Amino acid sequence: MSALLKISNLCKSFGGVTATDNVNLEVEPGELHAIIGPNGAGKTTLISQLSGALPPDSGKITFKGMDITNRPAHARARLGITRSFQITSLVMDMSVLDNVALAVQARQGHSFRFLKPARSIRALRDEALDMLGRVGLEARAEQPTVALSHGEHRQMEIAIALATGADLMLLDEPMAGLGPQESVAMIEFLKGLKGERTILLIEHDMDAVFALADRITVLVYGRIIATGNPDEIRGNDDVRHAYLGEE
Amino acid sequence: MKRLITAALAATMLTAPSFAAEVKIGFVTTLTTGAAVIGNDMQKAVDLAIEHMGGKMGDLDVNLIYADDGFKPETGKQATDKLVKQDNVDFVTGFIWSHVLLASRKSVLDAGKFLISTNAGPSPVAGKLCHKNFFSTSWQNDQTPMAMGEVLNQQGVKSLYIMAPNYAAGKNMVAGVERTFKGEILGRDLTKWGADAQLDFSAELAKAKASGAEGLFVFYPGKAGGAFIKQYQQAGLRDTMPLYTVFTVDGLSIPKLQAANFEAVLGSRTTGHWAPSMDNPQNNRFVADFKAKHGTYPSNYAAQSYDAMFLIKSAVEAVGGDLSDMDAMRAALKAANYESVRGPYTYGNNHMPVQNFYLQEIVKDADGIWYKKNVATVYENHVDPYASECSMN
Amino acid sequence: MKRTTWATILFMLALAILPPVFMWTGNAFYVDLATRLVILAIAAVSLNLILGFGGMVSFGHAAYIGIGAYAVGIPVYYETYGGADAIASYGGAFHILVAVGVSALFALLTGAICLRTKGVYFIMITMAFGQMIYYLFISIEEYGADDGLVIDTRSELPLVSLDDPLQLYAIAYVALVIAMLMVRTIVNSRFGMVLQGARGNNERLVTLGYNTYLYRLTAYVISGAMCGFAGALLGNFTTFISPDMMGWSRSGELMFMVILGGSATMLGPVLGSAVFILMEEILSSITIYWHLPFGLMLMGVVLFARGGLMGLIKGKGDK
Amino acid sequence: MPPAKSAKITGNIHLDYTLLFIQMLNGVQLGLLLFLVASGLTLVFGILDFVNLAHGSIYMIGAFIGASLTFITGNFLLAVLIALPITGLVGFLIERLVARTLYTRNHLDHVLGTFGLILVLDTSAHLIWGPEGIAVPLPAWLDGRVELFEGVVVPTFRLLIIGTGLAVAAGLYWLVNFTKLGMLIRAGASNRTMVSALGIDISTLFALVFALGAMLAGLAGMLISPITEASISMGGEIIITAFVVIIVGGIGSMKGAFIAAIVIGLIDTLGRSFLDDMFQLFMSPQAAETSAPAVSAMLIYIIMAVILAFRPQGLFPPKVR
Repeated sequence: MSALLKISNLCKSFGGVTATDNVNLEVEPGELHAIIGPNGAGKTTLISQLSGALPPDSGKITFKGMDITNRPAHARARLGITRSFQITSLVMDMSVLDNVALAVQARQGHSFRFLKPARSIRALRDEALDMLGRVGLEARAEQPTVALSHGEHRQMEIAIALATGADLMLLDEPMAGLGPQESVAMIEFLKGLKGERTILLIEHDMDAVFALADRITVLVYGRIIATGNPDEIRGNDDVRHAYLGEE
Repeated sequence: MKRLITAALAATMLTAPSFAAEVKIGFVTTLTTGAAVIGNDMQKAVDLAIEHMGGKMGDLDVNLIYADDGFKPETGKQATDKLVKQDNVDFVTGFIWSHVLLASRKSVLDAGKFLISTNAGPSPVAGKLCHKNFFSTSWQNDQTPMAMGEVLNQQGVKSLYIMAPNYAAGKNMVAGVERTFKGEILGRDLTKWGADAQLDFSAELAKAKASGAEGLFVFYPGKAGGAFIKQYQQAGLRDTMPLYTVFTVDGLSIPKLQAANFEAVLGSRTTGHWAPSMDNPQNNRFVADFKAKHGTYPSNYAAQSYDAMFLIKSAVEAVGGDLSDMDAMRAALKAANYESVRGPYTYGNNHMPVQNFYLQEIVKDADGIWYKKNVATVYENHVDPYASECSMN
Repeated sequence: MKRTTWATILFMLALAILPPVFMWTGNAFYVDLATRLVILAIAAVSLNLILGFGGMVSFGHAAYIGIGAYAVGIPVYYETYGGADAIASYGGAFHILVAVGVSALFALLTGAICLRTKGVYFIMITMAFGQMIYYLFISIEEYGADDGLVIDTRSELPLVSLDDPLQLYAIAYVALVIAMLMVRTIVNSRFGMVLQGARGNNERLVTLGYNTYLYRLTAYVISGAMCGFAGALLGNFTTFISPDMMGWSRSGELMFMVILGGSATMLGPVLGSAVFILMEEILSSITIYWHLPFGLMLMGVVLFARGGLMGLIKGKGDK
Repeated sequence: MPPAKSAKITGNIHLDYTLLFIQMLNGVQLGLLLFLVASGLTLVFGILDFVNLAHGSIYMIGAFIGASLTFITGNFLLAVLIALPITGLVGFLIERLVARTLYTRNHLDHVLGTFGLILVLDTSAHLIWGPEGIAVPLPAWLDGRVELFEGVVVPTFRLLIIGTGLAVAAGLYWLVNFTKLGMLIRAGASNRTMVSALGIDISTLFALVFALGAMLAGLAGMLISPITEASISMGGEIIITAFVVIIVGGIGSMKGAFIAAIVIGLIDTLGRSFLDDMFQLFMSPQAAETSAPAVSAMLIYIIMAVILAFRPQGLFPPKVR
């Protein structure tokens, strides 16, 4: 079975600081692949290059067998890559429902449609409500986004990622800033998603990572020092030395 | 909210047309921006004229309404519209700027009122667009620089460098001097004009100097004039390249230049139809009282505005205060039968003055104050070059 | 119904009723005032589409007013004085076609460049393009340069005569209502949702797969074309055009009308133009130093009345 | 009557190197003057993240204060020395009364608020000093000319402007590169947390930066007024060009402002001087003479548009904010 996402020899540096150092990685369809590493390991930089927000210096990114290295962000999204942001990135001055509906609308094709009021289109509305339902936010649908709590914002990010119908979800620390109970709920929710979507997860919460991941990649100073299933990673000396040992 | 706006509208509507025995005159000029210096001088002269008339034209009281054109044609037209439609004036006068006049003339003339320009004289209103109800107390734009071209010929200037702002009147002035000047033109710079007009002329002065021309002709009205004169002095061109100007060194810039002691302006030459030095009873009274009241010599803008009031007075008196008799008033205006500060003149077929133009020099008066003095007559009873394009007789 | 909806209906009704009343009571000047108000309101409504709903702060919008007005002035000039037979015309349909078409084209070309920039850079580059057009017309002597161009004849339209002040007003009023409805339809459509989403968080929308650049450019072109139409009306109203009408401070005034009334609202730009023009008229008739209180009012609105006048009407509890 | 004969320019001016040199000197002088205005603008933007359209009005007020003091003290240089702190105080007051309320707002509010401030300041100047403007006299030793070398004679005062401009540029270079304040500027941040981390009272710092910007603008106004004059419309004449300078240079970058100011000063001056000669190489003299002033008036805007089309953050964008 061929990989859904294939990263070959990817490099990126910022004025002398190497953020991504010759990274090679494959993500199989349906797996939940976690990337861990200490702060400044270049995890978010890597995600940004995958989503198209940052251009790599060299290397190649292949998605569904297509070379997408030079495609703009919006084109990658159309092919089925979506990301959530480490720092909540929502349209704060729109309602919760509108935020999700925009994601549904994006999946349904181009939106150069000027006449029909978007909020009266049932197909959009129902599906957006459905997605909100999956993350338990349907009661908040008509609220302005800015009025929601941080935890709810994280849930919205997931609902939006789901709504895009993307095959590959790049999740950047979905647990960041959540309370213990919210974290447990999020872990359960992500477990439920396994198999349905392919997920590339960046996370600091080790409990979550080891509970969820099919495979784990360890990134230190932009370089991959190990890839394997959770047991392999636990037993890896390099990882313990370079990363886990530090904590 | 709506009530508020209706109330605001009602508040501005208080000026209902009145039917008192008065003559209503709207005066459009520039009262804001830096160009207000011209408008203020006009206003002073008009107020003085009304004072000299004792506030009356014949038996009618004078009701004068000043309106600001903000140095913009569009604003000027709005102000004119308001004078015509809301204030229902009998005469609209004033107008410093050609573009304001051109934009506003239709509003006045279509309403069947008299329009009297006290300064602006663009070629169309003297030619193709001449109108039976339009009169001027100034000149057509081309005439003053044409007189200067003639002066240059008389003085044996063989080559000339020209500088003017890049706008219609600037180009008219350049065309005017080139129409009569017979020597060579070694260079011509049209500089940026408008809201962010160019006022640093170092580059152009360097070019002028490099050209080796025998004379420098410039037209820089308003504050650009003062700026130019100073840089001309600073560049040290006074001895090598004498300066010939029109509407650049005037009654408004001279006091400022004297305060800052820019002596380069002394002895510089210009042309014009009027100077404070002219000796006739009307002018003597005008200049003396103006000086007594405001401390400076009046500018030509003031003189033309002062004349306009007396021109209107002559028409009002000719019809015995019956302002509905347009034909008789028009005939009276055309006769120019009033005491002008420039001395007697007549009106051509296009209702532009047919008048003398003089060579003028900036000199010190008896008290050491700098002013403009006539030194020779360049043209006698000069008819502007566009009169033949006007279809009126 | 919401208070803002009521305010919109009442205000638009007042605009429909008052001018004829002014005319019949012999206050023709106030019909002029209302006409100018309504025409500038169309321009402000068009600016609101990109500034209010799209978050694109265009500081060069007055350029389109100029383009629209010259689109009337130039064909009329050639028809009257001869020359350039291809574009010489008194026909209103032709004028409007040129006004809208050229404005759209100018918006497309400049928008394609401007929208590559963000923030202050966008504000300033839109201004730069406005200034370019300003200087371009200042230097075309054929069309009067900075003296401007007098429009000798108004556009000829079937059934109506623009020479009649009330008919001209009626046309402008109907155009305003249509413009408001158009903007309302656009911002509520799927396109409009993307536009507003990109205003709030562009990166998010891009990640969702939207090429927001294209959406913004489209809105920019629609807005420019609509403003060009307002320019054609203004040319017919003033029967005069000068480059002055497109200087940067005029663009600033348009921006201010939108903010004063309340950006991203239906009535806001109209209300803003109305208050702006009335204040200008009232203050300038009181003192020649009217720019001073006017400037203070401007600052006061920006400093203390966030959300503009519509924010006040909306009140606290009413969304 | 036929229209005026189409005039022919006979004596063609060939490009001579003396003229070119003088024009370049003029261009540098204009550029340095622009830099004085633009540096204050970019300083305020870089540290305070504040767009100040009224910066030109401060330039105007500085010129008027300097001009009035020249007549009171009878000495131009003394007047400048007294006028500078007063202009700084004006800037300080504007910051306290208006600008600080706007810091937390978006750029649109900055633009509109300071647009209103322009009307207030310009009209106040009209009320205080009248519409006519003030011509500023120079002491005799500054009013003369200097022969730099054979055939190159330039007004002394213009050399003074160049000297002052370079000195201020050097001072700002030191400020930006060797002081704590400069560190903030180079960090390119309106990053309040960082400022407070350095243990500086932000509120005072911001007011001082604003006052410094005002003084720089005021200095430029005082230096130009003996050449042109102090007038109520001078602010509007320079502000847009100053904005073009900082946009082209990269907002917040002092180096960018300096380079862009000199480049724009040179292009503007050389464009005015030589564009029509250049155009004559490929069009008729008449066409060249009409199109050259138009193009040179549009030139800086064209340059700005081209630069932003390729570098949307200007030539020297400060670090990512």
